[in-house]
Amino acid sequence: MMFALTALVLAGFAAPWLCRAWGPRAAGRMALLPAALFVWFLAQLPAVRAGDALVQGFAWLPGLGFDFTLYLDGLALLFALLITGIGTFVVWYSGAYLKEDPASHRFIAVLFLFMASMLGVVLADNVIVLFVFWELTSFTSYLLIGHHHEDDSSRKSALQALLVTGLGGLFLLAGLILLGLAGDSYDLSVLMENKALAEHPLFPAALGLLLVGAFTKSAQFPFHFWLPNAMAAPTPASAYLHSSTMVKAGVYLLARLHPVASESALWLAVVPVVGAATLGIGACMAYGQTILKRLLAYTTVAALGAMVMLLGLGVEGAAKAAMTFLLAHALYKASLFLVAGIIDHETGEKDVRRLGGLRTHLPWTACGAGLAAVSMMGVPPTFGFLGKELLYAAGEWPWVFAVSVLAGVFFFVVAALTGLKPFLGAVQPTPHTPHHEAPVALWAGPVVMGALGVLFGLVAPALGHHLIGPAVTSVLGQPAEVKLALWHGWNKELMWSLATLAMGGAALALLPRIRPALERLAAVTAWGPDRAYQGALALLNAVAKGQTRILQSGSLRTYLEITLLFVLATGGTWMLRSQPVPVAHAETSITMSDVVIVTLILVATLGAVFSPSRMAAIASLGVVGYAVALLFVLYGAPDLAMTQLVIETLTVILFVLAFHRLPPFTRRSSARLQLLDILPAALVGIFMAALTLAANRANFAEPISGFFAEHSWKSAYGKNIVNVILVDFRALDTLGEITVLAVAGLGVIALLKLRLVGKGGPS
Amino acid sequence: MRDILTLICMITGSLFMLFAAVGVIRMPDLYTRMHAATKVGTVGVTGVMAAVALHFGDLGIVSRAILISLFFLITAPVAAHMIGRSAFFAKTPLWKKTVVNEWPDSPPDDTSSSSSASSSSS
Amino acid sequence: MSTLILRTATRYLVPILLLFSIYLLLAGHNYPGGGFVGGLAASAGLALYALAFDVRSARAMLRVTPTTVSAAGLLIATLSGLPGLFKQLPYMSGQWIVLPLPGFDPIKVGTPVFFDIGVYLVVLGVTMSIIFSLSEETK
Amino acid sequence: MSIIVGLLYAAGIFLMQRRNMVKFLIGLALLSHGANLLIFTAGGLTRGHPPIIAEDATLADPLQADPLPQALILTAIVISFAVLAFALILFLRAYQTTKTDDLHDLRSTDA
Amino acid sequence: MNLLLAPIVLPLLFAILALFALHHPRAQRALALAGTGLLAIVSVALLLSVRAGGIVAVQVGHWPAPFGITIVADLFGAIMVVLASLTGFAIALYSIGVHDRARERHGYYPLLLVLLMGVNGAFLTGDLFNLYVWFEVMLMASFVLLALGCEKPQIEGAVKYVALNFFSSALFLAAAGLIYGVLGTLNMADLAQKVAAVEDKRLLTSMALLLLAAFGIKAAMFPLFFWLPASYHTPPPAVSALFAGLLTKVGVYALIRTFTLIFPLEPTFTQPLVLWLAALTMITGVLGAAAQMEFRRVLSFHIVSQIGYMIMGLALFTPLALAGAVFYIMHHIIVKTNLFLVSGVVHYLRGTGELKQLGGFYRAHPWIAILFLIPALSLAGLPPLSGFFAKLTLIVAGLQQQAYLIVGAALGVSLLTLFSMTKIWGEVFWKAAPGRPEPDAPPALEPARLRLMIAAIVLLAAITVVIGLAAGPLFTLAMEAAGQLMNPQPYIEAVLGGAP
Amino acid sequence: MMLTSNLLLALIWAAMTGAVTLPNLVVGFLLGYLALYLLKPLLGDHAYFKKFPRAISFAIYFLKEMIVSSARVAWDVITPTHYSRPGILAIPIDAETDLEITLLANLITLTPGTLSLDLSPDRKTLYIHAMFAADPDAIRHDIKEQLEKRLLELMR
Amino acid sequence: MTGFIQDVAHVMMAVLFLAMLLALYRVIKGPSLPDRVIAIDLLTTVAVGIIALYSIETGYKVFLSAGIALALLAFLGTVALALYIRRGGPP
Ligand code: NA
Ligand code: NA
Repeated sequence: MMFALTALVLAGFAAPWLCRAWGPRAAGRMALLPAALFVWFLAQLPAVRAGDALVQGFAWLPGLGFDFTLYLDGLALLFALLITGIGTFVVWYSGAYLKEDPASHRFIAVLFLFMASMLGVVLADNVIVLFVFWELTSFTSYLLIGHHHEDDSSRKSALQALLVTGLGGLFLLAGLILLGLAGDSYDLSVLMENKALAEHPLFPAALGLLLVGAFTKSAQFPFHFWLPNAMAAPTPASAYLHSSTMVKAGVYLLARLHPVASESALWLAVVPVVGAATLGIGACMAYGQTILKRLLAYTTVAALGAMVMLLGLGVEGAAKAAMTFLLAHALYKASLFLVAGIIDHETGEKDVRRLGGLRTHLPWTACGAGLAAVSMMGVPPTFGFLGKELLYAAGEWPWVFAVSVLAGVFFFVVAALTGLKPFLGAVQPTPHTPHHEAPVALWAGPVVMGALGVLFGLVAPALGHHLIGPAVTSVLGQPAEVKLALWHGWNKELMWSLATLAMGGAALALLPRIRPALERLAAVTAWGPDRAYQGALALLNAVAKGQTRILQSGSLRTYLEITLLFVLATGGTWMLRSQPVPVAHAETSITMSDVVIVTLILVATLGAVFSPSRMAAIASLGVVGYAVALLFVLYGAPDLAMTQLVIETLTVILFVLAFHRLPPFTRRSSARLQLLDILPAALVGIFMAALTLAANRANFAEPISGFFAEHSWKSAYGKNIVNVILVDFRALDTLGEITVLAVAGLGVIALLKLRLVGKGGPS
Repeated sequence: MRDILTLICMITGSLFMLFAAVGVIRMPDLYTRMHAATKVGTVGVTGVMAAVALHFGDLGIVSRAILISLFFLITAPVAAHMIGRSAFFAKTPLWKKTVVNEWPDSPPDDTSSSSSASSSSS
Repeated sequence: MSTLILRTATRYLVPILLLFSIYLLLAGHNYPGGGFVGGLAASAGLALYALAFDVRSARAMLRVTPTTVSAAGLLIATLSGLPGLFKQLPYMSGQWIVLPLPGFDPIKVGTPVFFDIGVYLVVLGVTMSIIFSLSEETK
Repeated sequence: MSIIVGLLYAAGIFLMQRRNMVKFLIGLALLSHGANLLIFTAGGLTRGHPPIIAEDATLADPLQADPLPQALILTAIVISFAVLAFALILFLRAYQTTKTDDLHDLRSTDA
Repeated sequence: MNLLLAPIVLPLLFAILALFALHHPRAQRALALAGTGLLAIVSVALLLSVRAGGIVAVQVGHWPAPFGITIVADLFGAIMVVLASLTGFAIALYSIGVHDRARERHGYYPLLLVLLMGVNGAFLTGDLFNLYVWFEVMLMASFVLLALGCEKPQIEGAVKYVALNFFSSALFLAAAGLIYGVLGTLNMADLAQKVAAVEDKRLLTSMALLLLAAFGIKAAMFPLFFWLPASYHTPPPAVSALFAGLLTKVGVYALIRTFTLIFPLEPTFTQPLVLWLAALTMITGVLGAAAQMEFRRVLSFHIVSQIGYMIMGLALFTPLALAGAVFYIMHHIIVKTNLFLVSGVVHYLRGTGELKQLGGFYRAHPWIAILFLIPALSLAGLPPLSGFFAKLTLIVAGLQQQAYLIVGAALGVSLLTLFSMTKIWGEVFWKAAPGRPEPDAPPALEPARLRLMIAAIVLLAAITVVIGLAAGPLFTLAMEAAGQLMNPQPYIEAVLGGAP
Repeated sequence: MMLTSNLLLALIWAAMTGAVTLPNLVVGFLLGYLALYLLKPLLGDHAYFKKFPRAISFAIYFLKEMIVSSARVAWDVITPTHYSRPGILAIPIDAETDLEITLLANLITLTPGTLSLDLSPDRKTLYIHAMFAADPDAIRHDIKEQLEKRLLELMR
Repeated sequence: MTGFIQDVAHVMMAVLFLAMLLALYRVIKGPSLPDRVIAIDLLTTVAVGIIALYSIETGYKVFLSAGIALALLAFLGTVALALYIRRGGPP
């Protein structure tokens, strides 16, 4: 399995070169890889059926308990076969379909990566491995949907798909981890054997999150809207992603969780309802569509809803129906999508109403389309018929049954519209008229898959035993035997199945008449989730802009004030809350000189603050500096005093030198604003003063400076202890400091001498 | 004896500086204030330095005291000259009782600095 | 605008300032002073020179660019930490040589002294860069 | 002493809230003074005993001021001088480039 | 043993040499490349030796701790040094490609090297005040680099950057002074012991909160980040990239170091506070980015957002969470630097960073597109790139601690990050190039220069991929580093020499 | 030159006696002066020996003037009424070299009631501010005849 | 006697501080820039005096170095300010 993933990834990376090397034949040759993998997976069938799941893995993030483990059981195998099988045709098809596209090699590359991701999802045993591949499918599908990236709507659709599935991915991740925490293992195979898991208090939350993840991926209501929009992708991508594989990842996940989760109340309450709702909505929306691909997309939504609904019922019959329907749907839907692509490719027409009579020019295509359509319509003896029968059989509740029948009718109509109508009847004029059949690369897929759709109906018992059975076993978490047969006698299901065909025919006939009503319905649904998505984006934009306008206002003053408030709100309130601010001033006895210097600093500071003349302000600043130096003298710090004096003088000189290039003070802030500004300033001042006082009084430990006094002369040969600290005990500080100085010097020179003109950024 | 001299120097020096400060407050215009600040201040600081020299009496201190005094004696007049000159150019008003002003009205050019253009002329 | 009187006085003052700065540098290990103040005093001298005369002559007096001075200082300071390494001691371990001088106390020369010289030069160089380039800046 | 620290901080911050560049810079300078005095005070104040070993002694006077905060402040003084000098020139340049000394007008690079 | 100071002294020496060679651009470039390259080698060697032999410490000047300054490397510190050095090397390479003669003549490379020295010093020092000094070294160099060239936006950005960072430094300085005042020591290990011995920690907490604010500003934490989006997009791209990768992380490093070693977070007040700040940082940052339409502005706001994740790792305060933070930092430094480098290439090629005016890069330069996608998707946390593992670890840790709110925030923010990255992708790469060519578009880069720039990007992208692929071993490393952080006793013993 | 020799002798004396203290240096200086004076015939008739006493007397004169002038200003400061009648005067000077002019200007500043403000561009006139300028010519005379003359004697 | 000298020094310091306050008044009040400059000049002169007296009071000679530094630098500051006035002064 590991090699399968590796090979696909490598093929993806190699695709651009291979395409260049092999030219137009590249895709055909590269399609052999998935084909070979298909064969390999097919070869695993006997073992898997026998109950020997294939396990592979290696240690990955041991500290977190995540190992890279893969696990191939019946469910995984069914999906793997779909992925590689349909993948083969899609790759082949793509080569021909995108022959004229200069970026086709990129498309094929991403297609392979997508294939690898999808395969990874279904093979993953470890939840994180599952998530990794899950996200990769989202992203690769983003690239595929956005293949025509110079088109605005294409980009928008791609983004929408990414965001919706990405959102789901987040829920999924949280859910998977919670599940792991609840079950004390991150391996699905272990978790799903742990029946007690459902009782864990974390389980409902985990399940809820996982369901959201699954629903977004599988386009369940209310996240269904992205899927039709994703039709912006080139047709092969649509066929592959949106019919047969990626969107089924959600279904896969539900199936995977089924053994443990299907018992829980949440599951039973939510999953079938959501599935049914999706089915209904997908069906209604589809009726209003005339664009071939969109029509198919809505039926996909509906079909996914059906599968989800079935799995949500939590019973064996439904599980069987789900798996069978899944297989059938994959086959016919892939075919129909590919056919739609051929039609578009050959005629340039997308509207189903303007298509007809193509059977003459496109016989093979018509053949594939017809086969797929009959399967989709559920005409016996196709596999689609079987799927529908099981669907009807699974409906234990009347409402499920009703919904299922409606779905059947709906599928019939759509199949007729997409698979039959373009080929039957009179030839209609299209933008360009096909003169000959499309290349085999294009029609091979539809024909083979359509044929299989019919064939599988004929070999249903064997299929049920070998393929569906093991899958259902996995879904149920216990051995299950699936007996598929075309003929069960004249039972209720058969009756309804036939009735469905009749109703379908009627609906088809009535369609042109009810279409306007349905289109109106579509207008109503325009207010639905898609709107919500747009609204969310707009809201995000508005919130972002508003927040940025408020926070990142550009005003240095505001920035500073917020910062001050932060300091006050954390440190300040903490201090107020936790201890009385000492008020007594007991640093040392206050002398007259202290009083005078304090007065000096006070007056000079006020002068510096309020002086209307900048020279007076600078002069006052100088006085403050000199007074501080005097304080240093008084308190036994001659070195400091000297440094302070020199620095202060230099500062004043610098200011003075700079001044005649700067304008004089002008009053900018109103008196009120100034008064307002005093408050935070004063509060911070008080806070710092209180802290200083507290620090001055408190001593939790003896200072280390005794060492300096002792060793300054003895070991460092200096009597000026401050200097010895600077050049010896803590010389590294000083080294850093002179580096700062040197850099500042460099900076000043650069600022003064280097002026580049430019509008910002590189020049 | 030395102590008494010290005391005298110290007290007169300090008082002179005080007077200088009072002068800076009280004198009517800039130029008269400069008289107070420059002369009286310098004498004051020299006196205090003399006191320091006398008090400690060792070479290092005496030489430093002399150095400081000398420095003040050199710099104070130069500083006063610089300020006075600039003040004149800045048109700082004279006291109303000023009796005579022989300074030409047009500021003299600094042509004497022919060899070395001053830093500000750039 | 400088004057003759200022220039003349400066001629006599600058040597005093420079001498004083060197005194501060060398005495700094035992008395107040050290590389910082020393360097700053020296720059004060050069700044005065630049004010009284002009920046060009002050630059000429310094002979090398201020940046070179500070780079040299930085280099000396950085290198002064290395000798200890040869004795398997950590970076910046002080190494001292005692030079006996007949008749006087022996002179102790150590790497911290060189470090201080480095500091002196950096301070000098940087202050000069700032003052020179700011004064040269045309209005 | 702590009152002065508070005062210097308050004054510095008040000035930094002004829109004029020069006022802002003066604020920076006052704030640095405040920080230096804060270290000085927090480390404990000792009057009149500099941390210098007497000429005839080999050990320091036990009464002496704590030398370490002094060394720290010295470093801090020099660093804040470097920053202040740079900031001054930067603001000068800002004025020359933007033709305003109003910090409130310098908001083109924000969102 | 001597290796420990090399990450500090080596760049300084090269910086000095480059200063002497200020007017010889070739020599400067050679020195820069050699200096950063050597630095990278040395730091990797240091990391390996710490991994093998445990925490190492050097008492600078041979003065015993806590009296002198101790330089100490635990795994976290050593990892940070390696990252800084690698980033530095890439930036040097890129800058040589940029070939900006004017800036080179005014000390660009020495500044770069000094910045690295400051950053490394901050990562390795064991002394609180020395940390302040290294912060200043780093900041001063960054001030100059930011303003170098004096273009108008540069200057405007620099004004805010300088102003707010100065304030932060003042707070840090005050806090260091206060802490010395009450505890009488600056050595961080010694402080840890002495703080632990204090019963009534209320006063100390006030001081610790000052440090929180100071480092919070440097780290661009909410609500202290304003300087970053105002300035990071203004200097030349290589400088932006360097800042984006390293500077805020030094703040984060300091936060982590302080609040694990000296003032371990307390569940009563500081821990919930920091947790809230982390969440708000993430959210406001990413929303800020959502509102931007300029390449580097978007990226700048994302730095803020991602700082939130790192702080989240600290705030959860479990070994796993810290490992997550460490891993996040490892990943982020490389990735963020690289994104800015890519933005630079775009800028140099088209002369603008406005998303509206860009486009067509996917068609014209598919390689640049891929080189953008790797870091961009990694940033958004797309598996299996490096960012995913970082986020994963944090989310697992958060869920383990039942911190559901912050996990929710973290997940939501990662979606919005993806949104931003796809916005850039859509506008710059996917969208068709706007019809009218820029009237004053700069000439296309010479291929040789572009190749050097791309080489730097490829190097970092390769590291990103390797971090993703080798997530297991690197995660183990992060776990070990986190273990050391959560149990500081070995650190204290290494510094103080096993003193009780 | 001579001064240097003399100072050197003082230092040698101090070194010989092994005590570099101020009194010792003063003694050394005086002894050195004496020695040099004795050697005068050998060294040639040097102005140094004439100038040294003059310098001493000038210094004493100057100190006295300075203190007196300061006292006068101080008196004017502390008494409630201002006696001063200030004015700006132009003084023609004979001093020529930079040093002479500077010294003169400085001395004027430090002596009674006068303050040098500026030098005319042609270096011939010094503008001074006088506190008591009721009789400008008297001040001019004082400066020229007392101060400048003594100074120039000393300098030339 | 030495004790007495120190006491007197202390008192004289008070006198000088008073002088400082007076000078400061002029610094703040102005009115013209040169007025402020001479006031600052005097302020530094007084400060040198204070430092000198303080070294007498405490007996520590080392403070005198600060006095020298101040003396040397005050001049520089004054000259710079004076030159500034000349260059145009306060516009
Ligand atoms: Na205390
Ligand atoms: Na204390």
